[in-house]
Amino acid sequence: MSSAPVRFGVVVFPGSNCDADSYHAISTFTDTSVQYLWHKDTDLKGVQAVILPGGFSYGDYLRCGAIARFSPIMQSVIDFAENGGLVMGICNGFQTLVEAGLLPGGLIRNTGLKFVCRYVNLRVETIATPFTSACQTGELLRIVVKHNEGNYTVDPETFARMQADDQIVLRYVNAAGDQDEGANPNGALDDIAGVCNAARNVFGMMPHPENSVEAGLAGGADGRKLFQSIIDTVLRAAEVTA
Amino acid sequence: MNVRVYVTPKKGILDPQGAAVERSLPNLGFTGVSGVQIGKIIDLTITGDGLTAAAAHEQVDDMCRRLLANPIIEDYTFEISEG
Amino acid sequence: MNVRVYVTPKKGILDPQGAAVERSLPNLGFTGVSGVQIGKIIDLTITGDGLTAAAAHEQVDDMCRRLLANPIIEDYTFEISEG
Amino acid sequence: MSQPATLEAAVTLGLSEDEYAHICKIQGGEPTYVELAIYSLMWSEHCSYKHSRPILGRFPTSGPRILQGPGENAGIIDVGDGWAVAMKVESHNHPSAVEPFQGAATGVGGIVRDIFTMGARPCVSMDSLRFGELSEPRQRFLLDGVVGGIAHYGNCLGIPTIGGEIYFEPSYEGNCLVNAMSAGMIRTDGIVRAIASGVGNHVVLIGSKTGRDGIGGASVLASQEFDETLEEKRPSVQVGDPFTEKKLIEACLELIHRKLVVSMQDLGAAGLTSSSSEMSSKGFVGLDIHADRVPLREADMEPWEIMISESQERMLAIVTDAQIADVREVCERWDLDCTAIGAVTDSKMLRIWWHGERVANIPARRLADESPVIRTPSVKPDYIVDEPVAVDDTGYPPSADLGATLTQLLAAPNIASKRWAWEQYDYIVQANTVQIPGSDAAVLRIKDSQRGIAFSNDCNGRHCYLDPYRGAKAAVAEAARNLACAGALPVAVTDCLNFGNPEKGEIYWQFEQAVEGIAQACEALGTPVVSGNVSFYNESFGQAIYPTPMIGMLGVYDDVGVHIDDAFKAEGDVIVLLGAEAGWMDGSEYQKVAYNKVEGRVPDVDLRLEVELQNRLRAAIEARLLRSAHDCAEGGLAVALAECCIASGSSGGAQFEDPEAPRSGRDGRWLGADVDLGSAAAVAGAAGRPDLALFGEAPTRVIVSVAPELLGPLDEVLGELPHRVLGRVTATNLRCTMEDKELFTVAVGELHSAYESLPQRLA
Ligand SMILES: Nc1ncnc2c1ncn2[C@@H]1O[C@H](COP(=O)(O)OP(=O)(O)O)[C@@H](O)[C@H]1O
Ligand SMILES: [Mg+2]
Repeated sequence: MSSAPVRFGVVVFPGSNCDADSYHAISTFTDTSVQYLWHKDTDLKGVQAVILPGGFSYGDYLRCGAIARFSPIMQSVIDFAENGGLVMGICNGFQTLVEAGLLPGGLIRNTGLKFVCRYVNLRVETIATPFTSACQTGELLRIVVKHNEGNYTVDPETFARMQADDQIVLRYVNAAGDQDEGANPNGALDDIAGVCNAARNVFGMMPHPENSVEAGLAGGADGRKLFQSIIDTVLRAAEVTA
Repeated sequence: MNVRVYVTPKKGILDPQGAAVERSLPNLGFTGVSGVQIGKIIDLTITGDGLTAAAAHEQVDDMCRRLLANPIIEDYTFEISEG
Repeated sequence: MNVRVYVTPKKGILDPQGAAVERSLPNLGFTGVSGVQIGKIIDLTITGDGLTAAAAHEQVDDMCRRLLANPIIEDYTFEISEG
Repeated sequence: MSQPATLEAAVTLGLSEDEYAHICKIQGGEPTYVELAIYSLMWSEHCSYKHSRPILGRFPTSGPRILQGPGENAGIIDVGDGWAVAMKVESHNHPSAVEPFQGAATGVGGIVRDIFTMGARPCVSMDSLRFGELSEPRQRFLLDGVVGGIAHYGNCLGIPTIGGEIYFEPSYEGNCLVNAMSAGMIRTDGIVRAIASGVGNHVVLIGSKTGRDGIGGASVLASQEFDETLEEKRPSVQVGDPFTEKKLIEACLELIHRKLVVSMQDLGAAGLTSSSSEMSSKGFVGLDIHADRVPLREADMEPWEIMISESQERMLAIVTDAQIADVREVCERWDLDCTAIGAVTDSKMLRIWWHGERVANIPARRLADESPVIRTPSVKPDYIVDEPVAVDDTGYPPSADLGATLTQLLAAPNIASKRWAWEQYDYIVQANTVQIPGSDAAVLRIKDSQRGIAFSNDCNGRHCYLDPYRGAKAAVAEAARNLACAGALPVAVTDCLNFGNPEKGEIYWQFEQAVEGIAQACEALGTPVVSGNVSFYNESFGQAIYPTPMIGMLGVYDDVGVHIDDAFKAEGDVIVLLGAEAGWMDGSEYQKVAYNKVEGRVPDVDLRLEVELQNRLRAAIEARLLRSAHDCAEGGLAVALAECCIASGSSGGAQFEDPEAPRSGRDGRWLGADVDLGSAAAVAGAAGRPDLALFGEAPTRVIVSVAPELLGPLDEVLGELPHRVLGRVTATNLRCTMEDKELFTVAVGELHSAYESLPQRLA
């Protein structure tokens, strides 16, 4: 495929610390370009997909993502999302999307009350999203989580609607692919690790696929498929319009 | 004006920290404690030319709704006193 | 009895949370806010056969010192009400 | 400023009568109070190294790779392709004993500033911790707080914490040890040193506001023993703000990389005082500091308080007129305070001003260089013995159930997995982690290069107590061996020397002996000491800790792809023991766990054999002949074998050439082993007891596994090095025999449960 590279933007908030990892992860793909988007700016510089990275924006003070959500760049991200733009929030980025109201629910303190960094098995619950289209339904991805507040919660009515609308994208499961209390690192409702909005163009997940893109490293390469999905989606859309 | 905002976990939302404190109290010899819930206090001062009590109230309420509390998981109340 | 414990940063001890929130407020369009300090609030219920107010007071004070507050960097106060 | 600066005031500040007299001589009369406060901190043990300086001169500190040895904020080592590593370790023992969470957190913050102040981007943190026995609730509280504080600070900064060690001994009960190590990557041509220069240049303070934090904090706390006055020292607790530090890292690295500063120095112990006097002294210039321009958190601070405050997250930069606008722009962009507080002068004096009035005027070099040197006459302590213990059936009745002893050892807090701790640390951020915690060494790749680096942390305090010379030497050897097991070449050392009160002859003797041991081992292994820290007065109520000279070592790879870990990989692989030392009872974990004794004489490392073993081992790994390698440390041969089996199912790490390895993670299938120890005399020495063969400890031993078809080539690489086939990798069970007589068979699942039992002890 010899199309123009897919243009990614990685937002940098003060305290973001996986911004460089996301940037690096995207640059390991051949058909991409990537640039940073500074939180005080409002220009998304024509990117086709926005990543809100992990880390501790504003030190996670007050509530994770609560202050970042008011950054000038976020208003542009909200407009972009409302116009169908692809937005992926990883960990702190997920928390910011939830705070901004772009994704349902909330993320509270892990039940263990400790920061937890460990490998988890994620089951892909739906491939009908721009972020998982390169996966198989039910496929297991082994990716690292690292967070203090990853305990996903949502009220029962919204949860029912999310299920009906196929918005649960990733769940924590055991190595056999089954839901299992021991496999849930943070107490998240129904083992939820990642969700999308009803329009399916905004996606948030607690685990860190950007630390799983190179086979030689401890993180393995299972996260690649999520980035590949975004790339495929943008390229397909470009073909359609072409 | 001095403002004290109380932010508490919403009813029905799990409070892992409160639950953990409740679990650990008996080990320290405290019995008969229940319903532990942990929230936040935010103290601040607001000033403004000719700021009325009503205007201050509205401003703080706005700050709470938009920033200091997350209504999906938290409730808030506040007190304003002249100071 | 219903207990509400207030835990706040000790005077003179750095409160990084409060400082960061205060620093960010103007960017969010909230002006005229100063002296932001963030603390904790802990609600709980204690019961006990023939628990007197004095005994409850002592028990809560002990609880604060040993578990709920970190006396090295935090101050605490509490209120007890019948309920 | 009404305080008098009399001898009495000087003694209250911790100075001696002689020191006060010397100060009066330098100052030409009675000093001002601000001057006295400055001298008292700069001449404290913590800042002046007055008891250790002459002894530390014994260390080898240079070599072809060493770009910066001791004396700067961090040592710097060339690791190839234009890259260098800056590294340093720092103790935060006393603050952590007072407030474990904040004490440990600010310890991490401080050591990280030492790294980026030189222009290096911090890329790894390690932590070496010591507590009293876990059965004490206070010790569990300290452990929980310290680990939580390290996690809080390091995770927020986005620096992976990928290694460390935790030990529990009664000697640390009143005085825990928190040693934080940090390293960063830097281009060899981008090093910045903390030297003030350029008369007329601005002195700029960047970062947090100044409060009364730690007034007399780290430096005073670290220069005195703990006693009843502990309570009174509490108000000086410092609270860390990792968010501000993260912004500081980004802003300072940008300033350095864009060449917008002449030089830079972090504010650590003794705050503005030490940073300004060191910068001026090294640059042969003077500095004028206007204390009234320092942004304050508490309005009513006095100049001497401002000068000695240890508020965290602050940096001092020397900036030219042409640079200052850009410096302000960068700081503004990162929402950081940036204030010009003074200027470089040609006076060679450190002058402090307060609203136009001069309140201190000190010759910078004399302040820095004429600090007193004290050598305590050393005395060999009475408890030291020259002979190993006699392992006879009366003093040491042999264990009846060796399998049960093995699980007991695996569950002992000093041996059990520290997963509970390291899972609280982000060990994967920055996308360079090749080997996560749990194996012998931490391994990172260098981006856009084949190269890699590795780190290890080691010190067995019990061995150092029984023989500080041998113990310290063994710590260096073990750190290097851990790197060699991962396939890395050890190249440099940073050390944290934790000891008791140096005014006591016995402690001074321990210190001298340990330094000698480190020096000899570093010479033999070719690993100069590039940086370090001395922490004295680790005593509580007159009781000193075990001497604990913690060694942090850097290793390098030309090709990080050769890296291996400690996990057995495949059934049928041959298990080989490298080295032939017989196990010792003295100072072993077995001695403590099974007999509740700590006594005897620990073995002396044969450095010639050690170097030989490490070279051959690395050659075998580089030739890709080995599937795993693991050092035999606490718990001896049996525990090392058990760890290789346990890791086979729970490594969670990736092998460099095998993308599927992460999948074999926590729920992976166990591999076992079937090994024969051979004749008792060969492995257990004269005592000939199987328990000593299994659990006795000795240096210079490594267990490797190799595919059967590569055994021949391996033999060739190992050559003359003593080595012996022990058995084979099997499934499910660990079975040990001695000349075919069964000693025990235990399911690996059971070994794993014991090994991962630490959380139960903490509940
Ligand atoms: N405090 C800690 N922080 C991070 N990792 C730790 C800590 N304590 C132990 N570990 C890790 O656990 C593993 C085993 O520790 P230890 O038995 O002390 O290692 P070694 O035998 O190599 O000295 C190592 O990978 C070490 O890095
Ligand atoms: Mg070990």
